[in-house]
Amino acid sequence: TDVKLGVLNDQSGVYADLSGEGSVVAARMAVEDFDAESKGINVEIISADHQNKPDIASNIARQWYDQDGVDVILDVPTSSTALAVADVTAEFDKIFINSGAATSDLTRGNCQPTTIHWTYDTASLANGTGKAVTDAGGDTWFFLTADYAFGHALERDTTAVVEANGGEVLGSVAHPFPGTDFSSFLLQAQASGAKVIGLANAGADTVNSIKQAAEFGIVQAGQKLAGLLLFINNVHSLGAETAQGLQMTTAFYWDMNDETREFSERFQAEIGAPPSMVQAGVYAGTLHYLKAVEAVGSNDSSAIVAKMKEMETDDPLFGKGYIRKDGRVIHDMYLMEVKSPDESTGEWDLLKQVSTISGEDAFLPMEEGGCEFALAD
Amino acid sequence: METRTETGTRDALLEVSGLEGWYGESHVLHGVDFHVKQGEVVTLLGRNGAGKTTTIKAIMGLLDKRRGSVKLGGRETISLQARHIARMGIAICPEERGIFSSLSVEENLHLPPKLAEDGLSTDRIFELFPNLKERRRSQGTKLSGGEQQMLAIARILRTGSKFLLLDEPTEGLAPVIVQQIGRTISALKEEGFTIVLVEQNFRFAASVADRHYVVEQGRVVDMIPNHALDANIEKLHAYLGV
Amino acid sequence: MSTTENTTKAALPAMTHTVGMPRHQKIIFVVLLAVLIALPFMVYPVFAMKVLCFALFACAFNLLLGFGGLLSFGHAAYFGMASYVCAHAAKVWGLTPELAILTGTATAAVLGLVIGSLAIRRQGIYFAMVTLAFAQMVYFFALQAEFTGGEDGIQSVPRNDLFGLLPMKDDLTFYFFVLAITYGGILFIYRITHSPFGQVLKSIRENEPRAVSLGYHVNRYKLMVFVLSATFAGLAGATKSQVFHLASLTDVHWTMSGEVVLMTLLGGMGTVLGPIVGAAIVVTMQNYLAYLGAWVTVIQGCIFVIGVLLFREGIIGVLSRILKKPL
Amino acid sequence: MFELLGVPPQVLMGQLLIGLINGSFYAVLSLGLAVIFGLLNIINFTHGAQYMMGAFVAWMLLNYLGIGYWPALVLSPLVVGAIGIVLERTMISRLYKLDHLYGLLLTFGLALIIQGLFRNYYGVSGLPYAIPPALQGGQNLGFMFLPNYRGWVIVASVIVCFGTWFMIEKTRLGAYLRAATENPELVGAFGINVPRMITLTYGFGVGLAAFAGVLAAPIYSVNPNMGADLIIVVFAVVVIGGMGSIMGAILTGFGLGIVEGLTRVFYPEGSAVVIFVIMAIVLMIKPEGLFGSST
Amino acid sequence: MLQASGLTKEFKGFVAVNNVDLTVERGTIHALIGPNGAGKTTCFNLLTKFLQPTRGTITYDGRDITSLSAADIARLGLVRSFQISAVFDDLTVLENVRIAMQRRRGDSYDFWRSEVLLAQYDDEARGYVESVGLGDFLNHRAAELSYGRKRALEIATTLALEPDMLLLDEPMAGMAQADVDRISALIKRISEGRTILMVEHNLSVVANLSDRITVLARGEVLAEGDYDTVSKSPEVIDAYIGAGHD
Ligand SMILES: Nc1ncnc2c1ncn2[C@@H]1O[C@H](COP(=O)(O)OP(=O)(O)OP(=O)(O)O)[C@@H](O)[C@H]1O
Ligand SMILES: Nc1ncnc2c1ncn2[C@@H]1O[C@H](COP(=O)(O)OP(=O)(O)OP(=O)(O)O)[C@@H](O)[C@H]1O
Ligand SMILES: [Mg+2]
Ligand SMILES: [Mg+2]
Repeated sequence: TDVKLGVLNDQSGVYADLSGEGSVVAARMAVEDFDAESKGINVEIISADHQNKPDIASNIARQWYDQDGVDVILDVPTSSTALAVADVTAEFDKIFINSGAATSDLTRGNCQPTTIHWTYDTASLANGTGKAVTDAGGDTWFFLTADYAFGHALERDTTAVVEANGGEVLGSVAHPFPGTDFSSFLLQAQASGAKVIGLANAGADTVNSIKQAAEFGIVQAGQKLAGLLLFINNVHSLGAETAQGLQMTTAFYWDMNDETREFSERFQAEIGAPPSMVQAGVYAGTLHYLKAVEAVGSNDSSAIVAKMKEMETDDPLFGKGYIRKDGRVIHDMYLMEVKSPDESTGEWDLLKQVSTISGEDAFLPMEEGGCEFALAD
Repeated sequence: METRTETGTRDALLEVSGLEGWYGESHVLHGVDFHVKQGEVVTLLGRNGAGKTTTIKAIMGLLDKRRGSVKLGGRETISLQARHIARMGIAICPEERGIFSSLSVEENLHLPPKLAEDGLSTDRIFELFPNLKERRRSQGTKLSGGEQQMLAIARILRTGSKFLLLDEPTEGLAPVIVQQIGRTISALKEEGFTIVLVEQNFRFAASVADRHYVVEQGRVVDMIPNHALDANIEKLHAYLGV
Repeated sequence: MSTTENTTKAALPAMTHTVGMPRHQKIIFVVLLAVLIALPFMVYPVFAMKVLCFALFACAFNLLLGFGGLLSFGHAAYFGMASYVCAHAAKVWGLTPELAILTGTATAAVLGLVIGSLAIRRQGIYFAMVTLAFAQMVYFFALQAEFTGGEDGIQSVPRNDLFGLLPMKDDLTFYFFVLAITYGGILFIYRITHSPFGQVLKSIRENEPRAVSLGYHVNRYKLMVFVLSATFAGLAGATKSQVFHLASLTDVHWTMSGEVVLMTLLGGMGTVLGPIVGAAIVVTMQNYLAYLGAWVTVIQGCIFVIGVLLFREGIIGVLSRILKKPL
Repeated sequence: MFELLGVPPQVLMGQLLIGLINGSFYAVLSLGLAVIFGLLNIINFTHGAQYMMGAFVAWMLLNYLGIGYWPALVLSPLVVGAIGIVLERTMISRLYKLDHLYGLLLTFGLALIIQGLFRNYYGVSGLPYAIPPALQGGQNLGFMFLPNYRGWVIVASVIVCFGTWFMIEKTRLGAYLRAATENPELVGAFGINVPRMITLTYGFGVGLAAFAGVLAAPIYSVNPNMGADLIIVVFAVVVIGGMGSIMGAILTGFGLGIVEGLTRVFYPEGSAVVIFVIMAIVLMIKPEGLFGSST
Repeated sequence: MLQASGLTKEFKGFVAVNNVDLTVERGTIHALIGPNGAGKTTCFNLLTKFLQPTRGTITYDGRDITSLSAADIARLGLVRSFQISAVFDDLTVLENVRIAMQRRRGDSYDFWRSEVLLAQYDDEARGYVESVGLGDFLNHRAAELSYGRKRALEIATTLALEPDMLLLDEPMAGMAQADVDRISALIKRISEGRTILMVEHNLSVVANLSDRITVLARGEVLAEGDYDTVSKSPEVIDAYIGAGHD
């Protein structure tokens, strides 16, 4: 069988480091590790930069399916492009394995039978960090929220988790997106007296918030920071000195076991940095897809999707898990803490595991999701 | 040419020959020839668009595209840039005066760098133009037209340049101020300045100049010494289309 | 009367005064139509539609800049808002494509009227900045407002049946609808620039105080061309949301305002064909450079730099100078 | 103790101070932009990229050569300014006689190239840069904790801004600059080397951007996109202050920082547009800008 | 015809025009002269509403026009020229004149109609162009005309509006003697049945053309009367003409 994989993501913009070229490499490594050729599966991988513009993403996806014979699109960070690609995929009845986007809408209101959402979503991030931090005594919260859909979703989801676990949200402040100076908002957070300052933002915004919190001595003064969406790359750019003690939730960390380390070593040799959870998700998604192709024996999309949802997922990076009917991949998530500079032994030795959050706890139950076709039968 | 045989050019301070000039694509000067001796006041007369201003600009190096020869004190300047020409001791008072609005009168006055030690002192200048002293703190372009003209002349006197190019210093000025400027030019001539004057108002020109060159369509077509002006007045009127 | 007069006359050959559309421009319009009809059979129809939308957008912008002499740095506001409203109308109100597009376009016209009436009071770089300021506010509104869906945008916008009759799902069919809109729009813009109104506009651009002294209320003309330009920008944006089944923040962001300036200048400001060619180049670049990955912005940047340094009248502007004909 | 709209005065004081700090960045950046626009008539769209380069050069000096913050504060603007001079000599200088649209387009393209190249080599996640040891820690002012580094930012920018202002408004060199802005040819005809002056001015303006970049490196994420959106805000500051007014750019920079700071307290969502709202209002009422002179 | 009383303009504390009373009689050529900076151009700008007076009223044909806009003033038939020549550079001579006619006829907002329509004005426009001696330049771009011809074109454009009154700001400035004579004759010719107010430094032109002269100095009226009266006034000689003038 011949299959064609399209990695569509941000290769030049703000998400280029955590997805970008690295996701293409991850997909290729999955093909090699699966040894597709010897199993009679001919795999071709193409990639493109959607520049974070939904019209470009939609156009490329269309052309890929319609003219270039692409069978599956992988990655697609940012919500607006992911949702657009999900639509196009459904229209052409192909497969979309998302790893980069955070919006839980992909498996809720805007779910499609052809969409599989691999790595994380806002709900799982909220569940991970929100629950663990509240349980550990951080029962009063103040949010610094990026003023757009993603930020508000993260705040909403986390608030629900905090309150469900007996915590209280004292307030929140919406900051412009993107922002550069957060000191003003941090002072407001400080004035609120909350024990935990939840950072419901992403990327450079989160990095800047943390950097400035350190500068203003907010952590020394006794408040705790909780990064709701942080990637290893962000922590690296902060440095252990600034970020130490920070708690965050991730679906993958390179230094968890021998298998992840072995993979990461190979990956780092090509890209110069260990894989982010998004890139790991592309690897795992590709691997699982190829297994389904092998099992089905053709590239018939509906059959493959059905097979993917039927088979358990099992790969070196995410371990065991499964795919729910709504397309949500259920796997363990991890609460991590940034090491102090003394503990850290290398440039990328940045995190230590605090606890494991089981997939069932981490992701929102399907019944609450509102995905119509999944609930229909 | 008439001028050459009459006076010779050996002792000329400025010698222009075969000067051609362009604005972009349009060819405006078609071989201008004339010369000026040390201590002379010479005028360029001609109709609108004859090329007087352009000639002045070309001498000063302000015309992007020019060809021919302009010798200043025996040295060829045709390929030099304006700032190098200026440093050879020549200064311009442009047609549109060029007073800087973001500078005060005093700053305007002090703007051109001193090129030689023997320029007029500030005191001397204020003596010559009392109006400027009175208004030296105000913004340059808030001066009246006549005062701006005085300022434009005054600021090049300070530099020590003894060779001045004055382009229509009387345009748009009240008669009373025209007379004052006439007196100033005569005074400068007494002090040994060399001046090339462009004028529409040839009655004014006659009152200060030694010789007159007539410019027509980018060429010098005639030279009339001031003492022969009366004898040639018909000819001049014909040139100027009066 | 005098020698000078004769030379001027001799030096400048009298140009023949033409009335109406010159022959070569008629040919251009016919060829353009032929190319556009053939286009979807040569490239991907959705991509071809995108080119059309941006071509119309750039032509609308060119109407303001090239013919009105007004540089707006906030044209994304009309393009983007029209696209949102059209998407909303089609998705939530279930309007047919032509009505949805009309609704979007009307929104842009009203927005243009409001912003324009404030902005035209200022000139030059200040005008540009006021339009930018208002566009930033529109962006802020789009980011905040409920109906725009924040950064998700409005997704899964349906393409209903045209006039409630003709199914438009097929991209090739829809292409010809979009072609009709765009080509009509471009022709209309051409007509505006060559109308009595266009003539007055030209005079205002040349010498505003003089136009005032002749008794023209110049601000009314400026406002009118501003609104017209905003309307056509809106038409383009609304159509685009039907093409892609989505409306998103990209279309209201200031970089979109920048892109339309680039398209127009790259193609040739003040020419008929320039904006169309410019739009085609930029859109193609974005789409096909997508495969070059990380180098997209660098290559884009290089093209702009080279364009400015070597072809500053734009591609069509250079051609037009070589052929000595307005294109 | 009285409260203003539910905000305690301590918080308000703290916010004012923070606004002032942000205003420092606006002031230094808009000053550079105003100097360049004033003299070259070019809207320097690369300004944001050059600000970013300032921060990156500081990082490179530290990581490749082991040169710390203090020397970087001088070296980085010099290096970036020198690069600016090369750009000016090779490209920008060809555009002076044209509409400023073209300058804008060229510098926009240059910004794309510079940012793209940095993204390719350094990624977008950002790089760490620590606060220099001498400035770590902070002062408890009673109403807020003021990090020493922020205090230094204010001091440094005030010195640089007013130094620049003095040089341009009060010295002979400044008079040349202002005159050359109006009529470069005539200034050249007075024997002054205008092209060199313009080149150096561009270098200086770019250097100011880089200086702001170095100041920003320890507190903002050092990444290739850090200056991308900034240019618009900074340009708005220049317009509000009055194009070509040096003092206008400085005072408006500080002032708008404070206004923005207050907006962050009373209407945080609006803090991204407040500058544009102010700009629109100012241009309606006083089109020449707050400090601009009508000519 | 045109009357201003108590006209005053202050620029940031500087009084450029101070309490000027001016009456221009119908059918006359009225000249406004005075030293540089006396406020002549400012006065002009006030009368045509290119500037808003600080104080004072302006009436035209008995009607108070102090609060009208510049464009409306022109619509009343009070049209001005500029100190620097003002033509539409990129338009041909014919088109320049047509612009004025379009305004008079009122189809200038029609953006949906073809410009072919404008051909209907050609004959009449040609008439105006020929009347100022530019018949040979009908299809030249205005930018290509020499300075004197631009001024002539400006006058043709103005005439096409069929104004009752013209205000001319230094029509002879920077003009060579040959052109001065030509334009003088033109002004004389068009003054038939019209009222003209002009600013001019060229005293011989003023002497030849004007019926009445107002002299401004330092923003105030210094003297008024016909040329002989004014030119003999010692204040005027002192402030403007100068002793050496013949
Ligand atoms: N910037 C320019 N671009 C193109 N042509 C120009 C430019 N300046 C002047 N010219 C043309 O060059 C010719 C000579 O102009 P110049 O200004 O030298 O005349 P002039 O003798 O000084 O006239 P005037 O008495 O009006 O000042 C004229 O035909 C004029 O139209
Ligand atoms: N916008 C302004 N701001 C401040 N002062 C001004 C302004 N416009 C004119 N003035 C001043 O008003 C006075 C009168 O100027 P105006 O232009 O009316 O003089 P004028 O009589 O036309 O002189 P000229 O004969 O030189 O044309 C001058 O002193 C001038 O500096
Ligand atoms: Mg001249
Ligand atoms: Mg005047």
